Amino acid sequence: MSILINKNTRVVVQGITGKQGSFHTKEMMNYGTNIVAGVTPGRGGMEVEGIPVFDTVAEAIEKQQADASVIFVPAPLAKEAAFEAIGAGIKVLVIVTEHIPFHDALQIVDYSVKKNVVQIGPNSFGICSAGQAKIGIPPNSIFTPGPVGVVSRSGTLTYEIVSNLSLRGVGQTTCLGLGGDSVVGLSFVDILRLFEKDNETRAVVLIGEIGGRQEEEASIYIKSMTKPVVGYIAGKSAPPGKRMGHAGAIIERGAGGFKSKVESLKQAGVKVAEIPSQVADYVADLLKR
Amino acid sequence: MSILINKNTRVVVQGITGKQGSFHTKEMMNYGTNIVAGVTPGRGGMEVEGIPVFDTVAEAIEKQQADASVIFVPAPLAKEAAFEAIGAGIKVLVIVTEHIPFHDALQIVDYSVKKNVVQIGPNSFGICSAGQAKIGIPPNSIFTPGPVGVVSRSGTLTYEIVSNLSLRGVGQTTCLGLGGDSVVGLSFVDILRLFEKDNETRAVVLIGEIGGRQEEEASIYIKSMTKPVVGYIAGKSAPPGKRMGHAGAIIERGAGGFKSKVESLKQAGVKVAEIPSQVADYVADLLKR
Amino acid sequence: MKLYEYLAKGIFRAEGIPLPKGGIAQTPEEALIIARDIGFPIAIKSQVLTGGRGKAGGIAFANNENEVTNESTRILGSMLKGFKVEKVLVEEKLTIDKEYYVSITADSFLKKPIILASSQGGVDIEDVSEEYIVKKVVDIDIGVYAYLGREIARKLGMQGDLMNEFSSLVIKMYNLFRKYDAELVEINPLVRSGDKLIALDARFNVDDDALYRHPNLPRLTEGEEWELKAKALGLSYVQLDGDIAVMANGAGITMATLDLLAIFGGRPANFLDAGGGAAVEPMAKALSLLNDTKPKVIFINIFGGITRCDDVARAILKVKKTTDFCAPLVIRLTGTREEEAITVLQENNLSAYKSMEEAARKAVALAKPASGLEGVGKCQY
Amino acid sequence: MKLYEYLAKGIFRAEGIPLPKGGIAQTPEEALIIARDIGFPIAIKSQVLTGGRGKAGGIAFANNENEVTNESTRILGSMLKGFKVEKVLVEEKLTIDKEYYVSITADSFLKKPIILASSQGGVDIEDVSEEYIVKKVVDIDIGVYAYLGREIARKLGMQGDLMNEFSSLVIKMYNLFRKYDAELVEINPLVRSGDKLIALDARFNVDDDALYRHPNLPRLTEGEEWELKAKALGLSYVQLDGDIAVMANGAGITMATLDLLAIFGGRPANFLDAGGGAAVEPMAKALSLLNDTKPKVIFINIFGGITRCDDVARAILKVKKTTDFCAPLVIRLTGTREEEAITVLQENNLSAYKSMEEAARKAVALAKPASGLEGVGKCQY
Repeated sequence: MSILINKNTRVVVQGITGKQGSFHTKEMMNYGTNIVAGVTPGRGGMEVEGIPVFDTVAEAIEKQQADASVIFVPAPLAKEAAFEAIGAGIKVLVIVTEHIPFHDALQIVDYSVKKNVVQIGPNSFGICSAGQAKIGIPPNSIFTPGPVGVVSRSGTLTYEIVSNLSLRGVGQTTCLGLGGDSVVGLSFVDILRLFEKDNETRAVVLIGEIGGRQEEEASIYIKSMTKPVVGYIAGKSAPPGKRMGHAGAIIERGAGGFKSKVESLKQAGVKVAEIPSQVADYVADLLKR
Repeated sequence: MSILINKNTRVVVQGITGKQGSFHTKEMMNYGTNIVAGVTPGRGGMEVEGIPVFDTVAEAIEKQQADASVIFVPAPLAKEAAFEAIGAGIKVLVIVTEHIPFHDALQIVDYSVKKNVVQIGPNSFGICSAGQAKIGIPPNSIFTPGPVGVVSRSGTLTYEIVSNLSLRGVGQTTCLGLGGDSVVGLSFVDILRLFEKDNETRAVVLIGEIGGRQEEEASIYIKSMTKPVVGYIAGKSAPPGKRMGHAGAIIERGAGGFKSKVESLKQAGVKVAEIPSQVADYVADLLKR
Repeated sequence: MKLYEYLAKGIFRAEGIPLPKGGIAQTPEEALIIARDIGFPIAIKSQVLTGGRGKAGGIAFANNENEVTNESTRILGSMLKGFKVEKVLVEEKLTIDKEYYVSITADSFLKKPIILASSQGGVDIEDVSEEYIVKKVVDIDIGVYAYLGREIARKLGMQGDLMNEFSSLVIKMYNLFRKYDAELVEINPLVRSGDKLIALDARFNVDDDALYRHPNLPRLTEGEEWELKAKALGLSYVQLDGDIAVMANGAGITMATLDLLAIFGGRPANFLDAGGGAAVEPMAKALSLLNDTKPKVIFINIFGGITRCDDVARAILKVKKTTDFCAPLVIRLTGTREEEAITVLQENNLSAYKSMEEAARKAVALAKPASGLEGVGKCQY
Repeated sequence: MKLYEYLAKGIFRAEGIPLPKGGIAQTPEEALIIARDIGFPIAIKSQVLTGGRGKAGGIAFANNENEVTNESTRILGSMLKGFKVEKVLVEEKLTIDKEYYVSITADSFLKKPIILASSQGGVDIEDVSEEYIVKKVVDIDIGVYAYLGREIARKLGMQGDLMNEFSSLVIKMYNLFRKYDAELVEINPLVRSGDKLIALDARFNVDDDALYRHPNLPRLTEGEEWELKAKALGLSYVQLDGDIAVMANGAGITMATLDLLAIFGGRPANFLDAGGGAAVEPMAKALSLLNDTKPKVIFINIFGGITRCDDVARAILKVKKTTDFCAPLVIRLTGTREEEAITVLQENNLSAYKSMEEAARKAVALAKPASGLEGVGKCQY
């Protein structure tokens, strides 16, 4: 089992003819993802890695029944690409592109909500249902199928932790990156709900960071969850007013600090790891019970 | 029973200090409508017919728990008034104002759908749940409580037909005017669904006219209804390309003609009256069975 | 409000929509100057607000200066489908490789803007079968981006540069649709001439209710005589070809009144909605207008709701005092202040029906030549 | 990107937001000219990109020409919270009847623009208790209309004309928020002076990712030395006050690395995210920059995913060839092409840790004065 995507998910790659797009198309295919189409305006009729390229997402849906899309197009064109996917009827949309103006993201999110689209990102590593399908850019090698759901705001830190989990023999149902920007499609709560409902998921790892208040909001929901949650929050040593790489990782105007997040999670019964490698320890412990 | 509004509906009148607004506030109160507030920017603190006036709809909701609103403000300000009501959390919105640019109506409808607001009009006579409450402008004298739901695109023609029904002793659950403009919030189908579900409604009267295709779309739904429908379509003698008073009443580009509407309805089992007075005859017959 | 082709094209040009070279002429001399400037062959298109100009002889072609003079002389000042041709648009005559259709309007059932396109251009869209029509609904809070245009272009069989050109054209059309509160933005035919897409014709209708937002748009001055007069009075009026003048209160009931007259064998002369809740003064003006159209019968059908029947009665008497009615009045009044109205009418030797059907039958009977009642009115025909 | 108060006010003024009279001065002479033009009393405000200017002595008032000269001479060229004051804004000193706060930003949880306002103006919004803060979420496809402003004004206790003035102000602020891709549009305090609302201060932050859409906006040239250098290289860098320089790949793991060092008792000198999938060249540049900051230890923490560990090793060697590392390197490498990387490093007498924790402990140990290892690097402090 898994959430949101599985081996039957039919994926279109927007920006497939670009460097990133073509590289990750191959990687996703290597993982077993059912890539059915690519879209690059003006390149209809081409093939990339044996995958047919179309001029529009609507054509990719019409001819290849795509139901998910991943966006690799450059930031200035990403809003239009997202609108195209949402408008054409894509159900799961992953936006990998970084540096999309957040005013564009506000509009993308709004349209996604209106059209009931699960929109992941911008600036997300994507989503991987272990052993089934990967939409996005995380390394294929780190995932192992198993009972843990992982949801995170960052990329490499998540790879580090998932890798630890796999090395300890703790596999994953689905791992999902919400995206590091200040405005992204989903929040922790949305994904926690799905993991709570998913039969195969027995525990959840939540990897948060400073900035915003979604960890605090997640804590409220976690109180009602039946499944255990292990957390890690990055940014303990970050000074206020500074953007720590991610556009969303900033303590400003008294909000978004480390302490409030950790305390909220702890109050909700989350076991919060102090250093990344503890996460796998905690999860392994929990699953033994 | 009734649909959408009843004697407990708490109504705010937007534009209450205007000539139309104050006149119809009194008329609605005379009918028994629970008018709880008026709104005119800059007139907060006034009273009209004993009803407190506020500067904003949000204040009317906060202080008087209003859940429905009726708009009497002039056309150039109507879009903003509608946005205000929808944004503030009004659940049923009646727009009486005529001559609102339809591009504004497109936006109002879009926002209503997004916020799950039942938006009636623009250019609607409103809605009356007989014997309980009236939001809008139809004459109070014509309604009688009873088992017939009435839905229409026009005003006076509906009064004529409802009056006939009442004179024959055939009462109504709720009578609703969709509005005569080309773009309005609800279509026949939306209201037919509600009448079909309403326990007290035993038969439905549909008063259509030339223009658009909502009678044809309604016919598709009517096929699945358990309750009998009597119809009347105005505009049999209207020439194509001419707007017959209502912005929405025009046969153009081969669509919106009388014949197509009558035939669709008949195919759906609707008894279609040729002249207005037949409607009451047909309904009375149906209810006798 | 409909705009003349040349005005629509002026708006199109400002938005960057590709058009044939051309200019507007009011005399054959002007037409010749423009034609010389463009070079031959040229098209001469009469500027009237009606479709089917080609079939009616309102469009001509010219291969030399003589032909320009002859054709523009023939067309200018002529009557075309009831309209006098005051101006012609003189345009280059393009080589046409393919004709398309594209329009933007609002779909009243979906309540959203809709783009219609077809690869069967050059004919009325209602004559094109559904399978050849591409429809794309627009989310009004998103608008039109290139992908939507590409998607339509693809379905029209366009590729590559043509696809992009079409896409950019549709974005421009949508911009105009929104910017000018348009009811209809239509290009038919949109032609491919070589590797270019060019708008050969242009239709642009603007929402009357939104004209106040567009003070710079020209105002329509062409139309049927009585329709223009009614418009000036702020009345909703449509000229028909019968002999029973009709006034009712409300669009629906006015339509129903016309239908009833027709069903009973009569011929309504007009649609005139006096509006709900109209007062004495505007109603009197409406009645005077009807009287001026010199019908055989004047039929007044009022269901009094907000409209008070006694106000209607007073409006009738007001007109009667200053003008003789040139035709018999058939009055139907019911509802608010009905009794007061009847009293007022009776005091002035007028009567009213209570039933719409009875009144309509009477009006039809009075208008029938066989009724022996023709000439009852005092007007000359 | 943050804009100086005077630049923010320039943008506000163009939008019609009411401001105090004023002008910008780079010398006491210029300040005097502006002050004479305005009349006394005046305020002299140092233009630096930091809050709390008042408390730090960066804002002065003057009642006569002597005071203007004295105060502007004192402030101009002085250091304020680490920033040199190059310019002062000379403004009329208003009579303040009441101070409000109002700002527009995006709420990252709600994913919508949000307007915050308070009748407790003049202090930082984080110091105002929740009950005095009015929040209004904006639907981005609707925007801000007068009613939203009126509703906020009501909650701030405003009525009548003041309500309308506030409402129009909020609409203008929202227009700027959208037009300039702003992160923050803030007026604190917004003052009522008599019957007028005036923006006494102005903050305006623009989304760096959207700057390409605003070629006419000035570019920030003020900031910490290394942050500006890193920015020029396109790197995500934050200066901290420790002695262990850090480079990792990814924002989250870089933050986690800093946290780990701190937990183990170390003091990170910076945040530097080399990015996911960075190639040899940019990584070498990043490393050189770190070396230039003369830390006690350089800690490289790489989890190879898309980033190849052998590329990291090559980047290290590339720097080593041209520059001497001034501090010991602690390298942690794991993941893609880990073995190739280790081989490359060993060939050059370098080694790498596999575990992030072990490596962090080593880096902390090397930086500790008590470790007996200080001075291992070749740099002079």
